[in-house]
Amino acid sequence: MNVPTEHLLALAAILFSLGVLGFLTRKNLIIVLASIELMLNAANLTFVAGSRAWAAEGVTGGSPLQGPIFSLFVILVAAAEAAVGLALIIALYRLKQSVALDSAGELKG
Amino acid sequence: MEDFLVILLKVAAIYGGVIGTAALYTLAERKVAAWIQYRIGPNRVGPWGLLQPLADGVKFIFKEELVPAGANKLLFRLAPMMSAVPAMLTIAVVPFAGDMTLFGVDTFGAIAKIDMSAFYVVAIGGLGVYGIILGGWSSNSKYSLMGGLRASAQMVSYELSLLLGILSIVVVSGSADLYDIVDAQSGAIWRWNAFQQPLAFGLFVIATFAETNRHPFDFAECEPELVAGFHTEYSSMKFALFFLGEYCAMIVMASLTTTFFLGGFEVPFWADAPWVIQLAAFGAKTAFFLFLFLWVRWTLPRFRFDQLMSLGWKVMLPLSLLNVFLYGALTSFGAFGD
Amino acid sequence: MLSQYGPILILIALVLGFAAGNLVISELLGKKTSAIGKADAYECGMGSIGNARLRLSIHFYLVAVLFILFDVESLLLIPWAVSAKFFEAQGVGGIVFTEIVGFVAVLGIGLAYVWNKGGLSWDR
Amino acid sequence: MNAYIEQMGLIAPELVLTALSLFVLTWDLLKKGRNSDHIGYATLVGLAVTGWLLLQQWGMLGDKGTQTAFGMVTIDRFGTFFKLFTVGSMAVVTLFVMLDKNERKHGIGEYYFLLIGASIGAFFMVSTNNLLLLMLGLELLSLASYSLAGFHKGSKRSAEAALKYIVFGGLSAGVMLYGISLLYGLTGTLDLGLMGHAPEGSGAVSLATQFDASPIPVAIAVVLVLAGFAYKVSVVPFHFWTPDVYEGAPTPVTTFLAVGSKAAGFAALLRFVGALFLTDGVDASIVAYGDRIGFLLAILAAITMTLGNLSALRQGSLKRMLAYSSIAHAGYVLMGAASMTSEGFAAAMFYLAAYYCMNLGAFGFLIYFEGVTGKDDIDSLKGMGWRHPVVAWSMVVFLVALTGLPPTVGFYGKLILFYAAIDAGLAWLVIIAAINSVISLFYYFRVAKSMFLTEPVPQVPMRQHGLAGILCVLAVVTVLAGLGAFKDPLRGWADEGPASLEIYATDAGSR
Amino acid sequence: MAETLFYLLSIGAIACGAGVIRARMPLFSVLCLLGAFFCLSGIYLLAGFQFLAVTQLLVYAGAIMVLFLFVIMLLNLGDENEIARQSGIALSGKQLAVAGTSAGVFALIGVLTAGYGIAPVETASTRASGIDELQTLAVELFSRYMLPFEAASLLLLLTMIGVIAIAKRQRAGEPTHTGAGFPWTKEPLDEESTL
Repeated sequence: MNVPTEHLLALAAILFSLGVLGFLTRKNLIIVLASIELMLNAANLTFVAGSRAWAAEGVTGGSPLQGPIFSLFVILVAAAEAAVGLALIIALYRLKQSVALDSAGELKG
Repeated sequence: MEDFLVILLKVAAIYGGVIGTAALYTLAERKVAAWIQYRIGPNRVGPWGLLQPLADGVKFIFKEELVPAGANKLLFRLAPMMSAVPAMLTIAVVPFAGDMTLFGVDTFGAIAKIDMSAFYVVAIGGLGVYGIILGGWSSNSKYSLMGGLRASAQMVSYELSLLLGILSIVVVSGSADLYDIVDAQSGAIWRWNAFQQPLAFGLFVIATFAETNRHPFDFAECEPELVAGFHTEYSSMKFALFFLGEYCAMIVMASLTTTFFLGGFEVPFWADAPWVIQLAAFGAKTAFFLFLFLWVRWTLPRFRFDQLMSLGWKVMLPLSLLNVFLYGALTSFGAFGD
Repeated sequence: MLSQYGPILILIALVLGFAAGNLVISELLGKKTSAIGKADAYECGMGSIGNARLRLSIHFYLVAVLFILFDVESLLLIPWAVSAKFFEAQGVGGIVFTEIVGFVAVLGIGLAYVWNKGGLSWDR
Repeated sequence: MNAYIEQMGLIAPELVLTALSLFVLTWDLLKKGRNSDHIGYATLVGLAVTGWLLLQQWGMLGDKGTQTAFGMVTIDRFGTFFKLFTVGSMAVVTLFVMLDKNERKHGIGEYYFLLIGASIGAFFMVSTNNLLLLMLGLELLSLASYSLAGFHKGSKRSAEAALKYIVFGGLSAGVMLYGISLLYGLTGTLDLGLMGHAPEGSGAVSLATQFDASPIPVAIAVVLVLAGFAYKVSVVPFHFWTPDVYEGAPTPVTTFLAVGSKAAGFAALLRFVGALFLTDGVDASIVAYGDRIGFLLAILAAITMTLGNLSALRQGSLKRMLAYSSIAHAGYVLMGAASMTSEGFAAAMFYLAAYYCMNLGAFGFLIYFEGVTGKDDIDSLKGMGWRHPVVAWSMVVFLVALTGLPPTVGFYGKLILFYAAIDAGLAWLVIIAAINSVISLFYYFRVAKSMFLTEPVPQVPMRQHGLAGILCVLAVVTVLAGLGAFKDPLRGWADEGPASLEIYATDAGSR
Repeated sequence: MAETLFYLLSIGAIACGAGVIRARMPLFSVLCLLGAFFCLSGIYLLAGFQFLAVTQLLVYAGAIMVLFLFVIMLLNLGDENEIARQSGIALSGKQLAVAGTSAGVFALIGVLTAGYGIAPVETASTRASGIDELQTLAVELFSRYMLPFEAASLLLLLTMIGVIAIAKRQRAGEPTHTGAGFPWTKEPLDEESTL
């Protein structure tokens, strides 16, 4: 694939911006979590782009495959965060029958 | 150019072959059921009812499309595709035969030969769960939803055993390429993984039954409780696609079991058999598992759902982990060294 | 890379075409009629009560979470599984296997924990 | 093989903690939740062993840090300093959990397990120069914190707090990971030492080189990573989760979040900034750039402390007040980082040590107070001074320390922070900080006033002697640590920290 | 061919990403995210990272998204019920425009970021593909990255315990543990399993 690294990075940046935008504009918690996943994927893509570029340069930066390994762990972290986040959504839903976080309620001031 | 044509030919032949087998398999299902129950089975369309699947297909196409009120129209239409497509994509890496020469082009008996094919099948095959869960949800019917959720919970539970079973095979084969895995089992019959790793073999076969939602684990359908499970509301070709996907998945699972445990296309004690013979050997071994699916369905009673989940998590998962450990230790300390 | 995966692309095109084509043909050729109650969800011949957007057991969620965690675990085992023989040949099989044992044992404790908490028992 | 074991020996404290966490979980399984006190004692013993190992390590460490576990972990005085305080604060939090009757009804084994897991994460965070392990440590800490914040199953507040925490935590993780990925792309390494100074043949490009070539990407990457840290230590643009989460979470957990988690975040922040921008050992061309980052941090520090203090003024709830006060203190600590000198870093470390003592005490008082009255508003404090004099006087000590008045450690901590900032040319920041200290006097004093100067409201006289004892000890420590005999060694320890950081950076360069 | 595919997948990923944040129903948002994952998986493959591509499919598409779907089904959040985040920084109207603009600017800066100071990659990926990559990865993972690898298992365990502690409900007044579920204990756990 003869795609310049810039294009991979641009794609990652756009995805990241979309994630941030989704986080800022959406109220639905599921979509908010989905936006966060999008941001993590942007990070992964940047790692892949960087790793590919450095490999092509013949530079290993202390150890080869740092990028992909980091990406693996990012995926792991994403899985863990999604699991806990969704568990909290379920827990709150059970207590309130809705997952609207109080705006003016107990936790504000 | 010729390479490309050969590839095209292979894709068409393998895909067509699998779809054709799936169609025949629906007939076989009924024939075997009839045989087990002392009936005759379909025998009107064509000789011995052989054209029955064709007639079914034509009928499906001309049947009315029903979309239940309150269903999500888009997802309702997409779900059958999402169920069938992953099952059909997994056949891409199944090695049906060894090296061959077609029209002067050296090639091999699979659509693609990739390094991580053993995990490709799990990764792609695991996506079939979306069709089921979305089909169940979008129908807006209680039976569908229950069936869909149950089926997907079951599929994810047993996918672990499947994955761990594959891991233990990969450990002793030292490669995740299905061709290498088959190679490792060539030669004598006791080199088949079924004999080398009986525990993994048993677990894998059980997991394939659960993965394909087949009896005795067919909680996706579970007729007495859930009418027809996630495809209760489906009709015509959409229903047929679900059906086709399920049968394709069974064929893929049977071929994978063959590949992983019964030496794939290898003919025992005949390492360099011509590819036609290899294909035949592969067909025969796969046919055995395909028959097993039917045999079990018409012989054994169905589990209860909680029993199924308990089996998956409390028996299959620990055993699979232990099995990986056992063979991991053996390999790591040189028992399988060459 | 693409040469390896190219045929799969062809297959994807073929499969998608087949699946979509079947659906479209059937939509076009199937007859359309309508009648009262025809589009209702099936409920053993009774009129359906409420809609199907019901809430279900938390166990489905727990199963999915456990699946994720063990899936990730198996995933991290894949590099080892592929290279176990290589490590053995390099003479470090034992050390690497110890690492694997540590890794899986920790999760094994987790499994025992969940088991004890009834997270694996569907019947209650 | 022997080298292998030797390498593992250096991370023995981490290994002991991991073993402890697994032991606690297994014991809890076998005991089926009964005898929860025993699990608490076991935790304390484990923490004591860890602390002892850390002290041994401190004794063995030279000025230089050493790397172990294949370069993943850097054992140096900086890290060990924070590890010691993490263990100490963990022990106090464990005691709080054991003594807090409200926490008894929840699964106590998991409670301890998650707390220990969080401190393992903190250990990794403070003692690694590798961004991968840093990220994993951060996530260990964060995930444990999310679960702990939502630990009170029946409580809506707890669940809401945890949900808010994880949603914004997820955002910050995403932002930070994106920043790290950019940093990796820029330098080709994940090692902070190599990022700061990449010698020939190391296969990496130092950030300074990249900064000369393309300053904007470097700026973006660094700011994104800093944003992730800022979230963890609740510095202003990323602080808004703090009051809600602190209020909703179970109070011992709040204590941990305010003390252990925040200090670990600061440690990682200091290490990150130090490895990249601290003067010695880093490529010279980036030092000027480091000053700009320092200026950014200084502005953030000013805003943070002002906003925290002003918001704390309006709070009726003691818990929320302490939350805002902890935001303000984050601002103070940030002053040290903003000065971009070893002295500033040492001051920040010293202040964090002081912060450990006084905030543990303040939150301990909160737990006591909640146990007595079941409320957490300042008005309900009336008469505490007369009914629970020991506890109330301890609280006064903590309040004095938090305000930064002599003769407590808080005063001295602020003093050296101010000196370091002035030395770094941040006099304006010191003036703002001084004004802020005066502002904080008002709301801290309000608590004292409520306890002593108002008529007592009738309440059930209930005493928790254990908790009172701990508070006493903490109060004594808070005072003593501000006096010569104990202050100077602590100061000495803190001073050695940044030194080991810098030397490590040079060391990595020569590797 | 590969380049065309890359740009197609990129467009797909961006479209799906936009779908994630524009979808009215959370279900469609999640499905769009799934689509984005597929596209990214393809891109990883094209970039020469097979294992990452498989990981993306196996974990992201195969597991995490299933979890999202399960939660949507369980809480019945398909369409009408919005689970809203009202406080915090959810924006609307004019603020949205501002946020959009700033995000656009950010994307632009991101494109600028591409000026990496290293030569653009003109050659195809030089790495050896497939098993060799996986073996190198394994060597790295089990030597240099041994500690993160073990820490990962701790992270997973922590998640497991955390999720059980949060999501599994006990009835009030019951001891935290009964030994139910183990084969050698008789009494089943008496607790509500439904939401």
